[in-house]
Amino acid sequence: MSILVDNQTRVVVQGITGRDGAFHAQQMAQYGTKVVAGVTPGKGGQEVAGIPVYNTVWQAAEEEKANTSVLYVPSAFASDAIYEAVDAGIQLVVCITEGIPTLEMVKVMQYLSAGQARLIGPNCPGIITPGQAKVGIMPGHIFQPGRVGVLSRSGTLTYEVVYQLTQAGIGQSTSIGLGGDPIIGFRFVDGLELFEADPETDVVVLIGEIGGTDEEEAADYVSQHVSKPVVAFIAGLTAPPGKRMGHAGAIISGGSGTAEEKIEALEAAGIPVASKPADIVGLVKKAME
Amino acid sequence: MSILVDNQTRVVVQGITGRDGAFHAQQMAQYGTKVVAGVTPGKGGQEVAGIPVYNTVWQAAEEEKANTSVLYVPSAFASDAIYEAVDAGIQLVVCITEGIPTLEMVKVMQYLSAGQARLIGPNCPGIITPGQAKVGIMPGHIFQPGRVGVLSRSGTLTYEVVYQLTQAGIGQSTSIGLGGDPIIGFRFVDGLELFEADPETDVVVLIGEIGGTDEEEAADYVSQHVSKPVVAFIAGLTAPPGKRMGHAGAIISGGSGTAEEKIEALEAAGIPVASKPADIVGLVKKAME
Amino acid sequence: MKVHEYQAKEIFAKYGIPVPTGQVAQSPQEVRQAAAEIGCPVMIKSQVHVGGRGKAGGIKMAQTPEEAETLGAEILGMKIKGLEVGKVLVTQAVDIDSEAYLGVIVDRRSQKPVVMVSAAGGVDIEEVARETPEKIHKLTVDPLFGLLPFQARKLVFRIYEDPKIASQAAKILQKLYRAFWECDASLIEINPLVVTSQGEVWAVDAKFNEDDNALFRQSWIAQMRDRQAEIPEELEAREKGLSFVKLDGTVGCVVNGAGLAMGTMDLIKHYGGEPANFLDIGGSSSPEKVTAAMRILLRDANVKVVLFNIFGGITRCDDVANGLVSAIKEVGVDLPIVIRLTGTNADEGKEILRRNDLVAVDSMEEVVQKAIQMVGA
Amino acid sequence: MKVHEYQAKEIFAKYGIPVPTGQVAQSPQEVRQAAAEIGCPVMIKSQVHVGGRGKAGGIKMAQTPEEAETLGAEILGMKIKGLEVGKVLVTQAVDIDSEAYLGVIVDRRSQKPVVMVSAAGGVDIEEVARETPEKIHKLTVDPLFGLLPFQARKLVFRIYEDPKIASQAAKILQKLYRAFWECDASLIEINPLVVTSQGEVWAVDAKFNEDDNALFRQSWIAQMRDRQAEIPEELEAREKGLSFVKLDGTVGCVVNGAGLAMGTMDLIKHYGGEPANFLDIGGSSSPEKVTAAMRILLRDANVKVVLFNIFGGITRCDDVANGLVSAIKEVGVDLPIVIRLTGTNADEGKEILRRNDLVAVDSMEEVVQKAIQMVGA
Repeated sequence: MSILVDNQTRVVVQGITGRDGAFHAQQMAQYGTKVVAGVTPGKGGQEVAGIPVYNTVWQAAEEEKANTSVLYVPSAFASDAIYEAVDAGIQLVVCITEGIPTLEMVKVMQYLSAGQARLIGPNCPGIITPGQAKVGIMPGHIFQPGRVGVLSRSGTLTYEVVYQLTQAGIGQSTSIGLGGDPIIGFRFVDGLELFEADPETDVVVLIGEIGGTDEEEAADYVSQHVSKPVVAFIAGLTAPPGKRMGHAGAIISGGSGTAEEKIEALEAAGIPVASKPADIVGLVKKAME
Repeated sequence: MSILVDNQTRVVVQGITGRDGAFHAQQMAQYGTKVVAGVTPGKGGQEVAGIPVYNTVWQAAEEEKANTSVLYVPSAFASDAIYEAVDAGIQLVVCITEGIPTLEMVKVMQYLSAGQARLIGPNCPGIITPGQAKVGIMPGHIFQPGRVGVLSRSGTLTYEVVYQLTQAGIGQSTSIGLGGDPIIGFRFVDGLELFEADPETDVVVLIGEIGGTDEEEAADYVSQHVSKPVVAFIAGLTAPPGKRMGHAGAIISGGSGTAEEKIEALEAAGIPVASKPADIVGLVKKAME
Repeated sequence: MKVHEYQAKEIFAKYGIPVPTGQVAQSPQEVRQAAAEIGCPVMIKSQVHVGGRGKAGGIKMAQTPEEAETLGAEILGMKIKGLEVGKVLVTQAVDIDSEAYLGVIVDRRSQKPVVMVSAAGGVDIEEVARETPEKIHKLTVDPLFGLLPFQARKLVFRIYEDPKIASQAAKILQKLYRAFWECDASLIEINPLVVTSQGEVWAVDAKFNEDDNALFRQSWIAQMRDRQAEIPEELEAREKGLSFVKLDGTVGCVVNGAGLAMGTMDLIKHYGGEPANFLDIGGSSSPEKVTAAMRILLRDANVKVVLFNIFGGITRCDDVANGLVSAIKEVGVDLPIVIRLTGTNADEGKEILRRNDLVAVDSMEEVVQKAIQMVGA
Repeated sequence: MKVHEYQAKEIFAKYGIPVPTGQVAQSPQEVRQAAAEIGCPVMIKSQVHVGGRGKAGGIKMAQTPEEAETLGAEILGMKIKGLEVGKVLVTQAVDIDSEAYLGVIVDRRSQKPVVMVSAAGGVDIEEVARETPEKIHKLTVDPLFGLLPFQARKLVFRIYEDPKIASQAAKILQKLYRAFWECDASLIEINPLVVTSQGEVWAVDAKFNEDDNALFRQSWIAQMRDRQAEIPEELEAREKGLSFVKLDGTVGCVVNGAGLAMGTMDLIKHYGGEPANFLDIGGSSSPEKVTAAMRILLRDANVKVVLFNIFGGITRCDDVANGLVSAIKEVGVDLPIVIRLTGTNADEGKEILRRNDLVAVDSMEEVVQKAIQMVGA
């Protein structure tokens, strides 16, 4: 089964006529994802690499039965694109766009809280169910079908970990990049809930980093609700407080959000934490025994 | 039982230190209503006619177990007073204040939709359960305990009708003035639902007027959900379109909201409509047979 | 509160909605000068608070400044539905490729703003709504989020195919909604929204009604009130804190409470009479209000009898009676007066009236029948 | 983005939050003149983007313009936590009866704004939060309604008893929230909010951090950026589209991706080394970015080795290798360079490097260990 996306997922690409949108639409389609439509307001009727373009998501959902959307829309227009997708009945919205103002996302989360749709991101690499569907910008070839679920707040660090897993012959059920912003839709706890219920996932890998309290919430959640083994890695032990490490989410502020706190919380919940990325493979193997 | 207010109702008067607030707090207390507290920010610690004044509704609810509030607050501050009451856990908010901007009320209704609290008004005379509690500004002496529920969009016209009922020896279970604004909290359908379920109400009198579609909705609701007899009167047969009759709610606009339409809808739902106020007594008597 | 088209266009311009260049003129000379400055052809549009100005001859096109002056002289001073034209708007005439309608109101049923667009612009939208409602596309707005850009696009794509025009129209619709919300409008309309043959989109007419309850926080709009453009009696009534609407009958009514006032009018009609007005003096017993009410009523030559219908509630009837007596004395009424007085302290009130040779009856039915007898006599 | 206290006070003033009169000065003479104009006593406050200015001697009170000049000369040019003081704010000294704290941030857990007030003002609020959290009163705000007046009152009544002071503070708190929301702040604080012995309420200090992602729609705040007040390397990095944070170690790192960059730093530490920096060049293979990154790194005399950790994803490794080669040639590096290159087209990339006498390894572990060996050597 995997979670959230599979070979039945019908993807609409919002912002398909832009440079990134067009490129990744093709990449996704090449991976085997069912990319059924694109949307760019005012460009309805065109085609991008054989994919029909509509003016509104509503039309894409009507005409092509799209149920998942992925956004490559400039940040100033991204929140509107999310609203539009949700309003059109899209069940899963994957927002690749980075640079959306935090308070704009605060409003978006209020909008989402009234309905059933899920948002992954923003500022994230997307979601992939290896061998079935890739909705995002990850390099598909490093993934391999299997039974390890991956949830990560970091992009390239995920690739690093996944690459090592794949090289060790350990495939992934679904891998989700949660995104690097302070306000994100889909969080560790959401992923843990779904992986726990997914019969095709045996182990979950959490890749966390400094900033926020998502890892602590995940630790809590695991001790109460998760029976499957979970292993983790946290980046940023050497990060100094008050300095943003790349994206707005990764910052130790007010003395909280440190890697130490997170590692402590995870270990207290019985989750083994790798002291370096290369050790994750070993922990996963151990968990699978 | 009656509906919404009775001799157990504990009333907090918001704006109690104002002229109207102080006067009506005393009038309500004299009628026998349990007026347990008043609120005026910054005047906490004072007393008005023996009623303790607090800075916040929260304190009044904590200290005096107030569960119902009535507002005599200037229109510019009324919406905030409603929010405060709801936030403090008040179950029934009666807003006497007139002159609240319509779009302010549009926001208030969104706020209320998230919770359980009810709002009567704004721009209304309030609610009375004769012999038990008066929460508002109606002249208490014209009412008499009994088994007729009254719902009205008009103030003095209600008094007219109730006075005639009382003179004819027909008492009232509860009488509610819904208010004259385009956007009001408690509407005919809400009252009909409660009266239908109230074992102490036998007949319901609806007093409607031009403007809006509340009477049509009430007619619909009665034909589907109400088993008790309902009688009605609609004011404004002679009102010309496009002219506001006193308050902002009473206006025929865009060719709809006419008295004729409303009478037609009510009669189609089997509700007898009095052709003049004096005939209501007869219709009620007939319904009680 | 209604504002003139030229004022509505000022509001539009503030929100970035494109409107044709225009100037207000109050004399034919000013019309000529405005036409010359703007450049002909121009439209000369009467500024009065009623619909149907075009049909009534209140909107004309001029090809030259001279023609503008002539037409200006015709329009200024003409009466449209009883209102004299004191101002005209002289405005750039735009060539019209298509006309649409955009509007926002609050829907009382859903208690939310509703945005409406229609390709059937330039005509009476209420007629469209009655006869071909499917031509009006509506969208209920979540007031906490406002009209979102995608919603505006979705609506305008239903009336425009050209993406460039749709994009302009969507932006205008969002601005229109923002103006509606931020200015506390009760109604805002562009009819027609014109697409020119050059593919530009203009708000050629503008309608804006303000929520009276919000004037306290929209003082800049309150200042737009044109007292000369109102019906004098209604203006006076409003300024005295009364609610007054003039009608065509013979029975003048003074009532406390809007519902009771409507009920009184209806009852007059029910018994074969015709009310001369709606008048709500509110809950107050102030002699000043009663005096003002009577002065306004008596100015209407049709009025043959004055009917008071007072239900004393919190206000005591003896107070009201005192107010009545001093008002009647001060105004000096020649017409017959009939009075109904009931409620708190009614007996004391009646006694006061009796001492002043005024008789009050108990019931509404009685006072109305009495008034109609007098009109008939 | 951080703005100076004086700029934050400009924002406050725009929102009607009372701040003491003040002037910015960049020379002792200007300090003297400002002190004379404002009227002594005055405070002279260094304008640098770090906390703890007071403890570092960056805030002084002057009783006369002459003293102000002397103190100004001391403060201007001093270094606080590595940042040179280029500007001071000369401001009216207010007499202090009590000091409180007001602040707004976004809470990442609830994903909503949180308003905080505390009677323990004038001290480091993070310390208060750690040691006596019960002294901080918090309220989560529904962002669709904003901070409602009653909520502001409820909060300030917890720190002030006097209704007049509470009323002023409640209004200030609402304005602070509005400024936070409308300006896209990531943090806004008044610390201390001072009540004077005359019962007036003033924002004596002001802190405002802007959400970098919102600068595109807050251009007036973007213009407040003081390039001279930033750490030069970090400024240069930002302007080249790089994310750079200077640290104290010897291993310079160039990595694509923030998480991988942190992971690299951690691994250096894990194997006993010390990273010299955090540096994320993003997903791009542009030689310009790599060149800029290397120039910044090499300016740090502590750096003994340069480590590249590149995971090719959508970006192809051969593109990255070409970028690396031309950057290294252009900058002309004397230090040893170690490279890790993995992912899409890694073999082609390695071949390009090899032709330019550069060797790339496969794993992150390997490259880090290699770098540390070199530092040790």
